Amino acid sequence: MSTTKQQPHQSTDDPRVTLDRDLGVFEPIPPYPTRTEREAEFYTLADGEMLINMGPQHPSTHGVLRVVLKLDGEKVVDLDPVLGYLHRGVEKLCENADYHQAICYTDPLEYVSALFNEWAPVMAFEKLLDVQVPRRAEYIRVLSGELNRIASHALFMGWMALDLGGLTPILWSFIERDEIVDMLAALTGQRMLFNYFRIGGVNGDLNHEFMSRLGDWMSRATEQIDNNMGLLNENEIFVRRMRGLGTIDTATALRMVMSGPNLRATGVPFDVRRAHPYSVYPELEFDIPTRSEGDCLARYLLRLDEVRQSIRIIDQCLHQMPDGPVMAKLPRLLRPRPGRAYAAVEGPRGQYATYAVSDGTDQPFRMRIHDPSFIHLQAVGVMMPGHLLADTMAIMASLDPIMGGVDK
Amino acid sequence: MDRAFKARLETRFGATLTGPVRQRHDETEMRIGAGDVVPVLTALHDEPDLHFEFLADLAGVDTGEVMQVVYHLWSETTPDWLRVIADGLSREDPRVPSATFLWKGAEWMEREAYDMFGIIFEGNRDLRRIYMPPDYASFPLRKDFFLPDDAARSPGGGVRPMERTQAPSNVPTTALVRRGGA
Amino acid sequence: MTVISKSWNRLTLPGKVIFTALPLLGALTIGLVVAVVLLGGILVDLAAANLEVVRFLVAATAILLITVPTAFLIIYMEMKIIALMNLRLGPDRVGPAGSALSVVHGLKVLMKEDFTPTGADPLVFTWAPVVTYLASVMTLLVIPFAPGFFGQDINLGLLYFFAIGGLSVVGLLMAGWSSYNKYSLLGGLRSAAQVVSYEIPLTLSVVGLILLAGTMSLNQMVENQSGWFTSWYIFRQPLGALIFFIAAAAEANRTPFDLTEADSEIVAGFATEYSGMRFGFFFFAEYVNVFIVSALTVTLFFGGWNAPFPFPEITLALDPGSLGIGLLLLILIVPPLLTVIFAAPIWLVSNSIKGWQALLGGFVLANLFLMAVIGAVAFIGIEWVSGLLWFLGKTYAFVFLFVWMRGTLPRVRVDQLMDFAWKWLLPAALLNLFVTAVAIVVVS
Amino acid sequence: MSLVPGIGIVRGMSLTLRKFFEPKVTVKYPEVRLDPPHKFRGRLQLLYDEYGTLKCETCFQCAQACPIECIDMGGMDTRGRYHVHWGAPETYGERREESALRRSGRPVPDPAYVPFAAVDIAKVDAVLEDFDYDPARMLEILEATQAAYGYLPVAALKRISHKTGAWYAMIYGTASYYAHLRFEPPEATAQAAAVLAHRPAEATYLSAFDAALGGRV
Repeated sequence: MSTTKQQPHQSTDDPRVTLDRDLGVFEPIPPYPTRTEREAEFYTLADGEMLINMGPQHPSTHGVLRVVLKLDGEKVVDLDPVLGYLHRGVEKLCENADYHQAICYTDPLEYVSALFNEWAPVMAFEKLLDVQVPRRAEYIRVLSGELNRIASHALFMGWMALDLGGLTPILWSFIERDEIVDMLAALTGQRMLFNYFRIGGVNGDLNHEFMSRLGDWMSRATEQIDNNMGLLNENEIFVRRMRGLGTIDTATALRMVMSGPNLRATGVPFDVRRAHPYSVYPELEFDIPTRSEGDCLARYLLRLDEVRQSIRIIDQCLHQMPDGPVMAKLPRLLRPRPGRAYAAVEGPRGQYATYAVSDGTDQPFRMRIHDPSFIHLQAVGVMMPGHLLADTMAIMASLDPIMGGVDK
Repeated sequence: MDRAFKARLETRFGATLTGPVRQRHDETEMRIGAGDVVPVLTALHDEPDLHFEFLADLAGVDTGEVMQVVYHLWSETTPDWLRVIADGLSREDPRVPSATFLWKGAEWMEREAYDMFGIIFEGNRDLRRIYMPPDYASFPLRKDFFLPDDAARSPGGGVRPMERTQAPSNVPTTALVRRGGA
Repeated sequence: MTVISKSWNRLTLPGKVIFTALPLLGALTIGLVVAVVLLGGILVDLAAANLEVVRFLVAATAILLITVPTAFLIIYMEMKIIALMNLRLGPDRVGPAGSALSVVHGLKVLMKEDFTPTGADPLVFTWAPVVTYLASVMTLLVIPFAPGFFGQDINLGLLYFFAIGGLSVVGLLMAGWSSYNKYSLLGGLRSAAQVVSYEIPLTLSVVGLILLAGTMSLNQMVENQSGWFTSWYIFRQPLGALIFFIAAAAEANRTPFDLTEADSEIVAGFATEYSGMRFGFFFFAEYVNVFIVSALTVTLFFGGWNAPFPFPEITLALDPGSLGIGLLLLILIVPPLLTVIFAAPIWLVSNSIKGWQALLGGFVLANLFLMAVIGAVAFIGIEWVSGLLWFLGKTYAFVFLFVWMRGTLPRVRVDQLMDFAWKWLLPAALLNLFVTAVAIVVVS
Repeated sequence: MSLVPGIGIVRGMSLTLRKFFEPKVTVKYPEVRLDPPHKFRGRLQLLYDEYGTLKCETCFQCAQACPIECIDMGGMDTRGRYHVHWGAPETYGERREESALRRSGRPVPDPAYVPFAAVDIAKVDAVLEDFDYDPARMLEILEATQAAYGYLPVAALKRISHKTGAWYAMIYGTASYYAHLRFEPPEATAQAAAVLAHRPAEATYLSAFDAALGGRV
């Protein structure tokens, strides 16, 4: 194997690292010699600063994120997120699976909004295969996708409040999410990792159980959301904590290549559904809510607006749903001709994208998965310095990263 | 497909292109050499008639013969995704200038490409492993990667009995590289 | 000899324990009887001479003992009420409506490993929960539960309360420092900053009250508020009461001021490295604190054990002793009669209920009825029963309020907490004091 | 945020108090069980369609993925020629056949699976009639069956299981417990008894068995 030469260094697994100490107590950060300019800078402490290790076993780091914080008192000076605790090598797995199987692997990436993880690779493969997806299938995709977006945003709001110490909103959100998830279970057959989108369509048409649940939910959704959100939106403690927290301006947000609600909260109306339309979104009417503050409150309220737009889209989908098949005619074994395809969808967290390279066999030659959580977590490094330790998790939560997506 | 955009790209970057500008579906693709990444990306980002503000993706690719770095860009001046392929990086020592001078957010994507392919992004201040353990020695998404073999080369290999070498020693490495494609 | 050792070896472990304990207990009983017979007179004389000391000892023991059920009850309330507000059911498996769950929690905590981390200062680490727990328990000593039902009537009761209440922060600081954990340290320091800041508005908010009442004895203050509820101090010191309540919530580390154990920020604050019963002590202290703060709010501003309106004086001209043999007959006749009376409708209402089942139900109902009657008589006739009930009722209403707040509000940030204490509460408390003083001068 | 400070907090508190009295969403699980949706794919059981045929596609993905290899199954290969199976060949032969029939519409050969020999069911039916199909009298039923056939054929045991409602595994367990009940025809048993009686050397033993069973060892 040809590699660039790496400097030999002591392994973190080497028992001598921990055993060759006189004391029973040692400072575990950093466990290895620093290798880059930035790392050396981070792990050099000025007077009065200390490093504190947050996660991966911290009660509120969403999943298995580990952040090394450099604190001055309680003020965060700098931080270094450490990833890889949930790394499964999905891209490698997809390269060793055929095109149908690859979709299942992408499902559990962002387990909160699994449909969008399927959507991007499915679209990329359809481009590779030049498949025309039936319109009914596209409408069903949009319908279920928007439902999943609402479910994801509902969970976001609960988490946001939980990280600020509120115990109740998370459970109300879960109730809300559970209704939608049950609905999607009736449609797709699974509650969390739906595995519903297929290359060329969807797996199964709308059914009666789903439609009755959906109708029931739609009749009270807006009212219920408004009602429940009264708990937080007017709460002085909540608003005062969120306002001006983790502010990021438009230029920086673009430099950090943020997307989705986090970018729109800084005033950029960039939404893949409009910026680069796909599926049947051009036929649907909806607004792209933006806010100019770019702080946590803006991101929170923006998601609330998005939920309302999603309900609007679902309503239109139900009214415009065409008849027809839900699956294109495809051979069982897919062998796209050699080529490259890139497809992006607008998920609840931002732009999910897949870059697929085909070499003419039945397995993708290279499948790159672009995940918004990964990008947004990086922006934490820009937002957090200067804030207090208490706000780290609030800022993190306001970007809504899912560690399954971050670690791929 | 935006035919006019293809013509625009060809006139603007005619000298630096190493392959034809291709278009398929809603994507436009241009290939450049690794040395031209900085001027091309700067021009794409800054010039008002191009104005590619949004870096949609940055990916490393190992074709089996060469390494590539693939940038996907979005601009409001064209309905297409623009794919810029920095082609022809050697597999022995893949080096390409970093895009962090334009998009700070490319830093982690470059770290990921480094972690998975060993591509060195010159100018990235924080080019270290991001997913794999810091003492890991190989690059998993390369086409010549076997898991048991390469993990055992890491210093931690002796400690983890699960990953001891079971490499098929009689199989030449190159036989596992699939040909064709990109 | 061999016979004894053989039979000893044959015993199981409980048998060994019992066989050892029985003679010991016998000897102890005999010794005690002998001691009482020999020293009884002297002891009674001694106790009579030092009635205050005996009273104090009894009160201290009683108060130490009541903290445990109090904490259990409040923990259960917290679990259940927050669950109901969350649209969950909460505990519902252990005991009726899950009410024994907190007891089970307590047992679980007792059985867990007691763990001291490497690098901790074992002495300080061990004593920190004790200090915290004692500080909260000791404050209970001055709270008047009912007329004649208090630990100690100190004429500087309020001052004592603040002095001892401030002591708990020492325990938290000890815990935070000795744990050898940065989160613990942050939690300890946060609690120090918080308690010290809120001590000032807390104390200042009641100075107006002290001016008004002219005393610092809590008993005297409660006495002052007797009669109609309009004489409660909340109506004369509304601002003071509000400030007191907010500052007291901060003192007790309750939401929205529970920064010291903010789980989403600093894991569990000072208690991060604690486990087993040492953690249990912190946990108990926290909930006892909730009770104390509620009790003090009630005592100071809501009339303590006074009913909101004066009851019409009902004197029950019933002296059980005067009935003589009639009392015995009553005791013999009334319970079976009541049982039959209550059993009859149960038996009549359904064919499927057998006679003995109806009688059993009737017996239970009759007992409940008698208990209700006796309770009602005691409530009307005995002063401290009604006082205690009123006091506990009001106190648990405030406990409910605290739990309710916890179910609703997110927590504030450290700097906001400090801002609020120094920029809002302190000036408001001073204003309150000023207005009260001026009013007193003007009125008098 | 409204102009009056604290009004939002009061509103939130009133909202939680209202929820305090609202009906709860918790499902008390072991007592109350919700039905999964009709399309739910997470069931750990084989599903049948409205005609009673297996819905399993026999794709082997589940058996391949099963980490403890507890799934064994069978079906027919994609060209419709052979049975293919995953797991021990003697188990689930019937299910394999059913699955193969579903996919090809015809019986297909399976070298790994030899179905049990058919016997005259009337005899066992008569025995069951005598004993009133009572699973509690299983031992008597089995003895009578053995008296009727001379041994306990698998087909008869299946029939007993089907008619009495007792599990096949239970009947098999009962039958294998008692020494006087046998699963092989008496001639095979006699042969084995003769071999045992002679206690010859290993090679003779094997060859004797070989001869007795017609080259199947």
